[in-house]
Amino acid sequence: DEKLTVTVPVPFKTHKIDPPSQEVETSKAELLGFFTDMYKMRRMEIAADGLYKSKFIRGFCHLYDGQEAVCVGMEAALNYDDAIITAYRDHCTHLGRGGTVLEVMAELMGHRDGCSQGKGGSMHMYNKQHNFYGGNGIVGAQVPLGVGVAFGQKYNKLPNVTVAMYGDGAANQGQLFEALNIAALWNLPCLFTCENNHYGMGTAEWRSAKSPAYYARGDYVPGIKVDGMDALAVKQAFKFGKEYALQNGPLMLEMDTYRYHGHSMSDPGSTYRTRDEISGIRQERDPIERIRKLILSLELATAADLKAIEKESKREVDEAVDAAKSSPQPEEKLLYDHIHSGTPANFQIYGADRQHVTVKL
Amino acid sequence: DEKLTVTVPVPFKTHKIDPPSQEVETSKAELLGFFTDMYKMRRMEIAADGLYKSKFIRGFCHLYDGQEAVCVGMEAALNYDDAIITAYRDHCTHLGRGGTVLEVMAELMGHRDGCSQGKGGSMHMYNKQHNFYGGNGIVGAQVPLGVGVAFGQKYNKLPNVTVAMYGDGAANQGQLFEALNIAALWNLPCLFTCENNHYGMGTAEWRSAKSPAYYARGDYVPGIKVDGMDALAVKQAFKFGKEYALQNGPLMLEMDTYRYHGHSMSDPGSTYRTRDEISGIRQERDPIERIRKLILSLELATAADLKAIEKESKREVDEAVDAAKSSPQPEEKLLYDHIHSGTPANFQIYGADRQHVTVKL
Amino acid sequence: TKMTVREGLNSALDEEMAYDDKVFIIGEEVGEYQGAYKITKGLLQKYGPERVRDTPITEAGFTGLGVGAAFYGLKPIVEFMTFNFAMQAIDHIINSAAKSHYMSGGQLTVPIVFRGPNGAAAGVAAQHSQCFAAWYGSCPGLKVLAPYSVEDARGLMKAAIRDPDPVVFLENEIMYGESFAVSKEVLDPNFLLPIGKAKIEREGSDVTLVSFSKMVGFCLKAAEELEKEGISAEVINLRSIRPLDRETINKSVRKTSRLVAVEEGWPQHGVASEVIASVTEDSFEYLDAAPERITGADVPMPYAANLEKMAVPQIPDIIRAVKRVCYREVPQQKAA
Amino acid sequence: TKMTVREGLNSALDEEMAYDDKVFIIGEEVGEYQGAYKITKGLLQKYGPERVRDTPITEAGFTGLGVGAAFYGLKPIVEFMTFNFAMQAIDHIINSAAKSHYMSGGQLTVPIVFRGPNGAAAGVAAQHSQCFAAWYGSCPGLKVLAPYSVEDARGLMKAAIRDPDPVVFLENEIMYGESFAVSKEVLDPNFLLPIGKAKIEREGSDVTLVSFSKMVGFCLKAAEELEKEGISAEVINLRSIRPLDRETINKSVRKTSRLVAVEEGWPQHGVASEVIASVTEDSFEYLDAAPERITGADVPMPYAANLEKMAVPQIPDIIRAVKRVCYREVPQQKAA
Ligand SMILES: Cc1ncc(C[n+]2csc(CCOP(=O)(O)OP(=O)(O)O)c2C)c(N)n1
Ligand SMILES: Cc1ncc(C[n+]2csc(CCOP(=O)(O)OP(=O)(O)O)c2C)c(N)n1
Ligand SMILES: [Mg+2]
Ligand SMILES: [Mg+2]
Repeated sequence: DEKLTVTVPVPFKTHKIDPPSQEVETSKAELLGFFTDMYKMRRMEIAADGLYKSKFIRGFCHLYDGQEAVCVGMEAALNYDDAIITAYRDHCTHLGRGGTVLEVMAELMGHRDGCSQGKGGSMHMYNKQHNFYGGNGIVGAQVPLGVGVAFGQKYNKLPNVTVAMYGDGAANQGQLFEALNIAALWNLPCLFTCENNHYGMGTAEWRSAKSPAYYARGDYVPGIKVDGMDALAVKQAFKFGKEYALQNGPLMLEMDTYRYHGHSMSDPGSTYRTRDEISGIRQERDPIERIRKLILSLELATAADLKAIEKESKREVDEAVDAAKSSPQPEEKLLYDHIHSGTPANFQIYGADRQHVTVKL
Repeated sequence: DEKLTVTVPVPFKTHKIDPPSQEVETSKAELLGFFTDMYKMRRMEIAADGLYKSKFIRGFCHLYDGQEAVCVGMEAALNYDDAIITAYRDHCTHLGRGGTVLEVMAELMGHRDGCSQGKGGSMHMYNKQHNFYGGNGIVGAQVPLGVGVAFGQKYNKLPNVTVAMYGDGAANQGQLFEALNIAALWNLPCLFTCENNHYGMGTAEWRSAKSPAYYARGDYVPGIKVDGMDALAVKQAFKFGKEYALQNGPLMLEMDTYRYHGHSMSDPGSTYRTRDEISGIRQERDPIERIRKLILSLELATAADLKAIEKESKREVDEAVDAAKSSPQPEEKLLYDHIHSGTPANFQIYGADRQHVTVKL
Repeated sequence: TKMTVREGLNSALDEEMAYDDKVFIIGEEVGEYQGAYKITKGLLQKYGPERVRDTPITEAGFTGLGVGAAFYGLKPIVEFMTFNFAMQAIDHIINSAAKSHYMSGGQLTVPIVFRGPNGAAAGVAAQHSQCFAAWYGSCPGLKVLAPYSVEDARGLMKAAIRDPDPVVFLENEIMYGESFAVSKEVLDPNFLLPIGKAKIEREGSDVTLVSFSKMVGFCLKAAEELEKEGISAEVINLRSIRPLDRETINKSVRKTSRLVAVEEGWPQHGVASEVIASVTEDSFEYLDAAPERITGADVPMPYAANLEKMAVPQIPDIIRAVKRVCYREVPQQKAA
Repeated sequence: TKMTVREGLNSALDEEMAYDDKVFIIGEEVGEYQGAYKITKGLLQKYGPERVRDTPITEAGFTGLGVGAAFYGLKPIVEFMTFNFAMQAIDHIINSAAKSHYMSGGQLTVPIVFRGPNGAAAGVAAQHSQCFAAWYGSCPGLKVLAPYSVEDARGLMKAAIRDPDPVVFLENEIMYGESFAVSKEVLDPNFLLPIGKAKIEREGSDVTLVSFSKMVGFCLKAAEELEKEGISAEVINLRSIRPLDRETINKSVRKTSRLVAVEEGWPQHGVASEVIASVTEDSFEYLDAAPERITGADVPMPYAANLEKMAVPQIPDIIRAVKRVCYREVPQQKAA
């Protein structure tokens, strides 16, 4: 595989630490991989949007399109012994951790082949084997949880880190500051990673944070601000971050990114920001187009090669959607499964009408 | 009354703000007032210690001796339209807000003349009329509450501030950071006041905080570190702080102080710190002795005058203790009072045996 | 005229903000976004940003702030985007709000309303579907209300805001869009309902159905069905979880001799459990059959539509239970 | 031999830390200070600071950390200095710990113990005296235990730590210093009690007393008194609040035909309420008298000693209720 060095254009901004180099090592395979993975993620989210509108998907559904570079860049610097935990905007994180489009799509439809057997839905995807701890619906909660995973890694004396991802809105949550203090006191290998897409639901960052410099919000913990639309910059930051955290404990990483969709499917996403803002970012900073241009300018592949990849991705997503649609609903008995992993003797579970349905395990 | 200017010896340490002047204006009356008030507080806490040991006081009881300068210095810069809220170490705060020794002592004994009619005990003293909002038992909770009081002051367009006091242990609580962010966003006139007595219960500050520089923990909010054993320095900081906060919103004030007693009556207070440390501070930094020396060196009163004040304080405390002892226990009906301030029609309250005691209001 | 519960709540907030300028609203997205569920629609425009304030996503912080402002004498309305998130702030609701009047021997009062959607919505899974009626309803110092209709929404909300004590006001997302016919009386700006008083939504003589919030509608529908089969069900809408109107419940059961309590939340230590216990204690000798309850299944809420439906009471569950207590049908255990 | 509950808990922790090096303890003052109530005494010295860790006073943060470590495969024990403070962290106990196994379709497991003193102590007033048994006991996904004796303390604590699921372990400060005779069996390092199984502490034929934690001792004392008056009371120690051992309770009531449920917490939606509801549902035709409950008074806990005493059940309350259900004495309402 051809090794390459690319200079990322946006300098890293830092707080109490020297920045990583802007010269990023990569390769043809990696760049084509970024393109392929991000394109697939984008297709998947767009498919989810359509399926939601045609009522195959219910409830909350938070799409990741626009933010793909964070996921693929991060994964390029980590392995599956490193851990990731995120909030509810987790479809692509699940893919990044080695999940399949079918697992995501079936979960979104509440079907049996979903990664949580249809019981979790959009917000609750996991891959325990690859150290992906969800998929968490309560804003901020995933951060102390992630610090706990990092505690486990250190307790087991492993050379691994945990990435705890949270939004700009979540960045004000008190439990982040509590967890950060503990992580810093105990030198836990945790990368506090703020995906700053500049809005909570409808609240712009400056309306919810007195100091929206999220990379510096660790105060006594160093931080780096990263162009989160540039997969290579993201990769570089996480590579640097992993090494740092294993030596020194927590580090804050702010990913400057953007979500194209509304917050969730009920939000048109256009009342609190202008259409110009969205289209401007699409045109100038889109993470997929950036990689496409890079590949083409470095002549690592032709436009036609990339079109072929796109076509293949579309096919994969379409097939997964079909498979998800024909995946069955979970059997009724699954309602009563997984309450406990160690079921007490003579355990009984009541249905809505307990005289009618009481399950004895 | 004679006006004086005294230079406080310890410079103010600051974060993102210019320090107040070390030249503090005061007067003979003020200094004698400091001495009198602090001495009375000290006597009261020592009396409480004895009463606890002889079982007149039960449960938790957190004494303030050592920290008196914070209370009197703060009150010298505020008026009763300014508000104060603190944690459970609140006996002297209650005095400072214009309460009586009897109110405190009777409350400690659970008697009818207590400021909460005996229903609150050591941790729950209040003086609503003088804007003292307690006396709060849950570590950290008082800080957002205080920010709410400050919100009220601003909402009502009054030229007043709220002091929200918390310990070094409490300083790591997430809700502080949440409240601070809101206070900063909304420019609320709140003085976040950390009484750093260097220990939580048995945990030294550096074991509970990665960054024990509490005056700087506001990050994007300015802060001042103050010699909290020097009533004049404290007064200066609060005077400055009040003006600042009315213009600009929140400010962090760290009071470097010390508690002589253990955390509460069950803590001997000597397992996690040395007796030398305690006696060293008593000798070199005691807030009462400092004012005594100042008064004597400025010849504002004689040693005998001060002895007379002491004697009078002792008498007052002893009398209050006697009065508190002979104050009756609250009537049984008080068990059922104050559940609501607006009692719903036909409201019933159950006793332990509801068939035996059901109170209809 | 017809009105949705959403409009009922919105108009109640609007009127009370007009009535008393100490009233203000804080919460996530209550202002510029007009409320995640549009309950605060138009209020920012009408009352301005001093009185309708968007907060950061920091429930503990802004709830504490609300309680402190109530200590000071203002009348805050704290919106939780849903009550699930209020768990981050529950210490302030219980320890700071509910207990302060008591602990202070009556010195502090805490006129505050905590409101937002509670319980199951549709397709939002385990972390977003919990019913907190029983938890809050267990705590002395709180008043806990749960409206069913527009009448309730308006009358209880307005009463809650005017009340001098902390009120937990449990709405239901699925009910927001439901329409009800409303009388002129209900639309009156001084229309208040008494806190602690249940409403008999439908009179009947054979069985008493007790429920609150969305389940009242289910009980009414069940009662219609049952009528066709000759069973006359009395339907009680609790309206207030705390104080619980034991008088109305017991009076009805003494008349019908049969009780089915219905709630959407989990069964153990639930509202239905309390209703059954209260009736058994007070009206044991009047009961002709063992009281029953229909509740949420005793599981976290699953996402999948088929499982979700099984996890909450359905009208046939209520009908079946009624028939059992009326000895119309022998209970048959379903295999599962 | 005799042993205190404190020693029972301490030895159980000690043995389980020796047994499984995935077990670690975090909490405020658990290490150098040896525990605010000395339950962790000696453990820091024995197992070192990696496994016995003092935390800052940040319940949400360290509880979340514990749950995350459990996701990862460790077996954390999270001490709350008292369960009152766990309200700051309750979102993690419910939403992160209790629901994750379910939401993940069984992928995540959460082997964690949340422990600390619960309920009323002496003279600590409203914010430090709340009983959380009913709240936690309502949540599927949790196992909730409450020991009474040393046997319970050891057997349940060891079972809790070895359990693969989240366990809420509710101790009682006043019981820490109580001594109990213990058998060799109880002292065995492999002594485990089954989760979900109540214990009949005393057999009887006239009335069933159901309670947990400190109130079991009160019920036993009441039973002794009652015996003198010719009433034979069966005393059930629940041990497990969730799962609730309805089988043992109903079996007993079917024998005695009379029930008094006793708890120290607030009445509404309480454990006693659930016990009464469960028995009424399942054993209605066996009941010879309306079941009763003796509970904490429905008020925040006052500080004053005389009021505090009235706010929690006393032995005469239990005796009086038993006599009523046995028709030995006509209830007389006390004026108040
Ligand atoms: C504690 C809590 N409060 C409120 C919510 C409702 N909510 C879900 S997402 C969200 C906005 C979060 O914004 P941000 O952290 O920036 O993440 P993003 O959605 O932009 O990825 C809110 C308010 C919640 N899930 N949890
Ligand atoms: C949320 C919460 N956790 C734990 C406690 C128990 N506790 C009471 S005081 C205290 C130590 C607080 O130390 P600090 O904030 O430094 O205040 P100080 O006592 O020194 O004035 C602890 C752990 C509590 N009251 N509330
Ligand atoms: Mg965002
Ligand atoms: Mg301290």
